[in-house]
This record gives sequence, C-alpha cells and structure tokens, in this order.
Amino acid sequence: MSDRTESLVEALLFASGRPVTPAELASALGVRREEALEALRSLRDHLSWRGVRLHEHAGEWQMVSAPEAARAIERLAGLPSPQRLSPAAMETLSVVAYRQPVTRAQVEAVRGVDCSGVLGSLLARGLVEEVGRSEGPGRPILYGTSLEFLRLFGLESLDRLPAFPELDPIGGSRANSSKNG
Amino acid sequence: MSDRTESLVEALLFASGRPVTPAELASALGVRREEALEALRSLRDHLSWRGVRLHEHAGEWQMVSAPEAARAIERLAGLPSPQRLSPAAMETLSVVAYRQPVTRAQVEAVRGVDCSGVLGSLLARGLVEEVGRSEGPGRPILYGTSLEFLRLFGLESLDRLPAFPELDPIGGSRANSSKNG
Amino acid sequence: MTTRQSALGTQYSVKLPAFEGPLDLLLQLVERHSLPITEVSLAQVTDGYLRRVEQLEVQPEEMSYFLVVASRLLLLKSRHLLPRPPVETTDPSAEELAEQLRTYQRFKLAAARLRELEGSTCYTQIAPPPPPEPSNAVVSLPIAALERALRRSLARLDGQLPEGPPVPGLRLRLSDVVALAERLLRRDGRVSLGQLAGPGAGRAETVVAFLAALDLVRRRRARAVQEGLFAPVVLLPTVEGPD
Repeated sequence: MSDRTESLVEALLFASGRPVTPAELASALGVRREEALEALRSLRDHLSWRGVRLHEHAGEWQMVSAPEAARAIERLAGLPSPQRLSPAAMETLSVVAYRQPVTRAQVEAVRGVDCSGVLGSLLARGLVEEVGRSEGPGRPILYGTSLEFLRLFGLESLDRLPAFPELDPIGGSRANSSKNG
Repeated sequence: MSDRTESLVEALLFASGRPVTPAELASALGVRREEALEALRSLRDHLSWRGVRLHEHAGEWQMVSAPEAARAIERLAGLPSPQRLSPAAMETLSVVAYRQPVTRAQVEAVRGVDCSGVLGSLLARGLVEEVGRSEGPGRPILYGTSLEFLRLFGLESLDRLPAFPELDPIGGSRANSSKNG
Repeated sequence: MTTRQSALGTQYSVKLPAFEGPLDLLLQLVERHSLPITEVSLAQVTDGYLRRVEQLEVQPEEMSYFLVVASRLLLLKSRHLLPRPPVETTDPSAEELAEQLRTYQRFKLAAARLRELEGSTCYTQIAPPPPPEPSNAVVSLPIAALERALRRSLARLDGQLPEGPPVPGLRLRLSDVVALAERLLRRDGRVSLGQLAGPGAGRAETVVAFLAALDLVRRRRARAVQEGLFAPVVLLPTVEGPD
C-alpha cells in the first residue's frame, strides 16, 4: 500500500518536472498529507544511490539527476541529436512557431487532433515553452518557441522564420494539407 | 562498475527528457555501445516496479511515468485525459500495430473500407508514422506505430502488445467478440 | 448522419449509426445469429444485410463498399438456392469472403483489447527536466566544479592583480595546486605546467605551479617531460602506479 503510494509519488515528481509540495501530491493521490510526506521521505532514501534523486527545498520536492552524472549530461546535451523530429512534432512545432503565443486548444483547432502528447514532448525537449496565460476562460497556458528552437533550426531570431505559407482560404483539402491524398 | 553505468544511464534518460539511442548514451559516457545497451536493459528490469519506466521503440529509449499513475498526473498537472480514439481509429491502429510495416491498401483490405482519413488523423496525432516504402509496384508508403503509441497505451515495447486474438477453431463467434465500442 | 470534416482538411471516416463498414455490418449479423463464419452462414444473412443497406444514408463512395459486399453475398445465396453440380466443392470467392471476415473479426477483437489499455498513458516530463542537482552537499561535490571554480578564481585574481609584486596576503596554497595536478593527471593522463598555473598566470602562480610539479615528481606521483628546448614542461603519470 505504502509502496504503491511511493511509486505513484515518484511518477508524479517525474512527470511534473517542477518542485511539488506534499499537499499537492496528497490532493492528486487522494491520500493524507502525512502519507504523501512519508512516501517522499521513503522514496528519497530509496533513490539515494540511483541516477535520480529527490531534492527538498523549503517544503517543495523535486526530482533531479544525480550530481555525479553532471559531466555526462553536459556531454549528451552537446551531442548533435541524430533523432529527427516526428512529422507530428514538426507540424505542432510549426503551428506554435507561427501562431505564438498560442494555447493548446488553438494548436488543436489548426491540426484537428489531440496534441497533448506531442506538445508535452516538445516541452520536454525544450523546443517549446510556456510563455504566459491567456486572458480567456480558464486562463489556459500560452506556448511559444524557445531559444533552443532557434538554435536547432539555426535561426538568429523569430523574424528569420520563413514566410508563412499561403493556404487555400477555402481550406479545401489540398495535396499538401491532407497527408496522403 | 556496471551498477554505476546503469545509474548514470538513468540520470541521462531523466535529464535529456527525450528518446535517446544507446549510441548517444555510450558516447556521453565513454563506454561501448553494448555496455550502454546492457545498462538500459538492466535498468528497464529494475524500474519495472517503480513509478518511472523505460520505453523502447526502434532503437530509441525514453523514460516515462508508470501507466498506473496516469489519473494522478492528469489531476496534478490539470491535464485532460487524452481524447478517446474512435472505433474506426482503434481498428485501424490495431491493424497497423499487429501487421506493421503495412501499406494503406493492406489496412483497407482488412477493414473493407477506405482508411485514408483515419490513417491521416493517426499520423497527425503521431500514433502512426511512415517507416519506409514497400518494394511493391508504386512503392507505397509503409506505416508502423510510434513511440507515442506505446506511451498512450502504456506499453514498454511492441513485444508487450496483447497477444493477437485467436478465433475459435470452428470459426464460431464468441460472445466477447461482439463488442461494438 | 455523417461527420465528414473537410473544412479542416482532415477527413474523418464516415461514421455510420452502428457499424464501421460493410464487414462490420456483416460480422454483426453473423454474430447476432450465433453462426460460425462459413459460406453457408454468409448466404443466410444476405437478406438482413440487404435490408440494412437499404436504410443506409451514406456518401456514394462509401456506399460502393457496401454494394460490393452485397453483390458477393447475392452471388453466394444464389448458388445455395440453385442446385450445383456435385463436382464443385466450395466456391473460392465465398471462402475468401469468409476468411476476410474471420481476419476482420480477429482485428476487431485486438482493437477491443487495445481499448482496455487506453487511458493507461505513460507521461514524459511535462516541464523540461531540471539541470543536475546544485551541489550544496559537500560530500559529493563534483570534481569538475571544483576545478572550474579554482580556475575561475585564479583567473579573477590575476586580472585584479596590479603590476608589480603580488598583493601582500594573497596566497596560493601549494596543496591546492598539487591536488589540481593530480586530478588533471587522472582525468587527462597529462598536465602541462602552463595548465597548472592557469590562464594569464603571474609570477606567483607560475612559481606555485613549478613547486607543485616538483613536489609530485619528488613523491614519484608524476614524471616531468620536456619534449624539446623551450617546449612546455608536461607532467605524466609514473609508469608504476603510485606507491
């Protein structure tokens, strides 16, 4: 039972990628705050020899990489990434680049499909970042491209983006808009 | 020594936040590719009961949260659950998953209907991707499932797909097969 | 009846009231009668299939798929109604349709199993992962950081040093530079005197670097090599391990 809470806490810390309080964890898990705190402490002990660690500061907990991996991480970050972006990621990225700042809903309106997964991985890769909140109902998150994005595409600034391609105003399915016509 | 490599690999996967290849890891760590691959496999086994998991697809490895934490993560991050796939999309996806690499014509032969629309939206969502060209006449595009597909269904790798269903040898239709979702 | 979204350029398949296509309709009819998928069963459900097709309101191009299956069913049924020569065994096209339907049934079953996994999503990091842990834990202070810090401060001190003799009180500790030399030796397998003194070294740094090198050589922790006249002095590890 407690093992299960501990593993869920680990998943939450991993996915959130930001410092989280025991109260937030407790509320997401539907457990008492004390139980979340206990799971955090126990997880910290279990991780002490692993590649990821728990870091606590002012009541907030965050998952971080082990300090002894710092050099290797820098080397990995410096390596040219052979991994090409998937077509879905490229499309999403281009919508964010040309329409920024943009909400997820707006991206989805353009692409016509759910984009949470693709957006999440672009965020994780640091190509897209949160740039604020929209004034609209629910104040959804606004996304924009990052410095890393400019670097990846060798652009000095966003002004250097290629001109926005003109589309058929009727929005008919032209050869290039429907994938495999 | 191997434990150390494993822990460094864990740190690298966490810190990179994107799928990485054994070759990239090896180069960042200054070890042989085989050693990196061995560390990845061993780490995957060690993580199988924890809150984070390793997913592998087409030679790329990625650290993800455990599938059982999906609801809690959505609550913590205020994310909506991913949109459910339509029955048509589910059917098409399962043909691609079990028959990959597969051409559109082959998918259509199984389903008995035109699949260009459904395939297009699966491609747009990043669940299916182009994986090459068939040798056949016209060299049609071959499709396969993506890492994103594994993530959505909580599968560590394609080996973990549920076994392809067998039918009653008599060819009879069993009660549980008439599920019209 | 249809939800075709051509305005977005993304065309979703035609959604029919209860089934996804002709094979789906056929399968439902066969299953409703709890029949095994055979030529005979297909002939049996022909009327039901045709009745449903009559009620369909779908796009013409989708309707054609239904009609293709309908015509195959009709052919099948006619063969069953009319007497056949006894030599003729099963009709290949009928067996083909039955096989197609069985295959479709398996994939439908597979889709249902996959559906059960839907929602057990594995997430990647929603926010970019944090940089490596800031090391305020002194025990595991990374060597690289120490080395960098040392170099930085040496460089800074040098920059602030006025011309002339060193500011009284400035002290480079020999033991620090010796430790740096040992680390660099271990990491790179060689270290030059210039490296030890740091960039833009003044007299004090050069002297300390020289003393550190002497100390290492004296304790046989390193051997000093000069590859030519005025070439940089380089420290290399001793051939035997340190004793």
